[in-house]
Amino acid sequence: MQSQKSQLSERIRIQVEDFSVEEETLKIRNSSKRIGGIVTFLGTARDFSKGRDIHKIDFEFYPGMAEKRLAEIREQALKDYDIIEVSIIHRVGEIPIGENIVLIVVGAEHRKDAFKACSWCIDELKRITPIWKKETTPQGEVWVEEHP
Amino acid sequence: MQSQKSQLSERIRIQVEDFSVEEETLKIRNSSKRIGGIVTFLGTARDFSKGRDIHKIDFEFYPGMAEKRLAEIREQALKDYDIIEVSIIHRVGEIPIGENIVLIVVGAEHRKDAFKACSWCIDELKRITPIWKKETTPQGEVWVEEHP
Amino acid sequence: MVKVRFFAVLKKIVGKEEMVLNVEKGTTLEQFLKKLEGELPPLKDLLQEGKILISVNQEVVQKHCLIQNGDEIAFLPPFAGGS
Amino acid sequence: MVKVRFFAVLKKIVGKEEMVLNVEKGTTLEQFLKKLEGELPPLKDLLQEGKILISVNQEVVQKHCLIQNGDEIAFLPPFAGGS
Repeated sequence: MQSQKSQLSERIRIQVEDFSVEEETLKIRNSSKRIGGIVTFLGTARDFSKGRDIHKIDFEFYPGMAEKRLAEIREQALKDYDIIEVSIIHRVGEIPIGENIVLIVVGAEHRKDAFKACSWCIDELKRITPIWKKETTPQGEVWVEEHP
Repeated sequence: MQSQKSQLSERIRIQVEDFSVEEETLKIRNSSKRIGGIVTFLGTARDFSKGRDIHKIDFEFYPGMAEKRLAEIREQALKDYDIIEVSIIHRVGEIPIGENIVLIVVGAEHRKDAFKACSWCIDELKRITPIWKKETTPQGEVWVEEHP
Repeated sequence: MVKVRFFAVLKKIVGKEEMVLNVEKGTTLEQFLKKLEGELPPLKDLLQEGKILISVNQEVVQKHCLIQNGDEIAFLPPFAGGS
Repeated sequence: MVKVRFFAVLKKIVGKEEMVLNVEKGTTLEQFLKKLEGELPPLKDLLQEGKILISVNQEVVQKHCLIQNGDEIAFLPPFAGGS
């Protein structure tokens, strides 16, 4: 039970610091020799959104609930798709333009399900995870409402 | 022209040595500040295929033609999908079980097209690129014919 | 006593991040919201817009649910994680 | 003179990787293949199976194409890159 829990906190993380795409990808790759295809989604901080220049992005989250939702997304993906492992990492706090925001890594025997599951996970993350984004533009601060 | 050519040889590579997922992802991320989503496909050497244990994998390719095909795939993807940059790297020679084989990185403003383009690129790579795979199993060597 | 939390733009609109309130036994979420709207007028319009989700103990719930001592009630504006 | 190349499983079946052959002006790929099948009997069955692609100067071509001096003709078994 202890090891299941620590494995989960390895696979599901909300953190201020940046993550290494390499490290996270290899963790999934090395989790099973059956893995033949890994699909990842990396979301990054753009400098431009809906016609506004963006100077700074800040993410706020609901501690506890956000991690719970990510864990539910991971479990549902493992159930619904023919995949072997999933990890989801989201950064919070201030994120400079150009830097990493979110990483989803899906490992599967075959690629089709890895693509489908990864795409589903990021859609679902946006839909149900209590994380909020504030963009600072020359006009001031805006809490973003729509999902791009 | 020179710089276009050297940029292309950066984005399209067939090589014996391993690649860094981190480095290749960041190259695409840093190629444009408009990039908000990066989808990657990493193909790795499984130890098991169609009921056979695999001890070793070797890739052979048609030098010149293979690179040309990968460059065509990249150009077509840039034309057909709303994406910003693509890179395709394939290893050849002997690849130990568990190691990286192929990496496709697609950067886009929005994720939907990045997913579609990345999935299309790997399908197309398998379909038209003159690369061959030899699996060494306890029963001997097999040149693989079917696409998994 | 229940704890009420506001996130993101709601902190700014409501002017606070948290508050602690008494609830009587048998109070539904709907009744609780009515009472809260009295104390925080800006909340009323927001809730009528229908964009705000309400969670009790980190689960999104329906308005006929009962509120209990020790519950944590949170007001969640539209999510925008992931990019 | 044209250069002929065999890849992957074909190297093993045909027993060689490359050969250099003379072609007369006006020879089509089809005529060239007939001649080559005479010299390399295992090739005949393989080509009839229809799984082998043939490229001339690294482009896959139709059988009525003319072969010219200096061309590189390659026999390509089914591809298996990408995983």
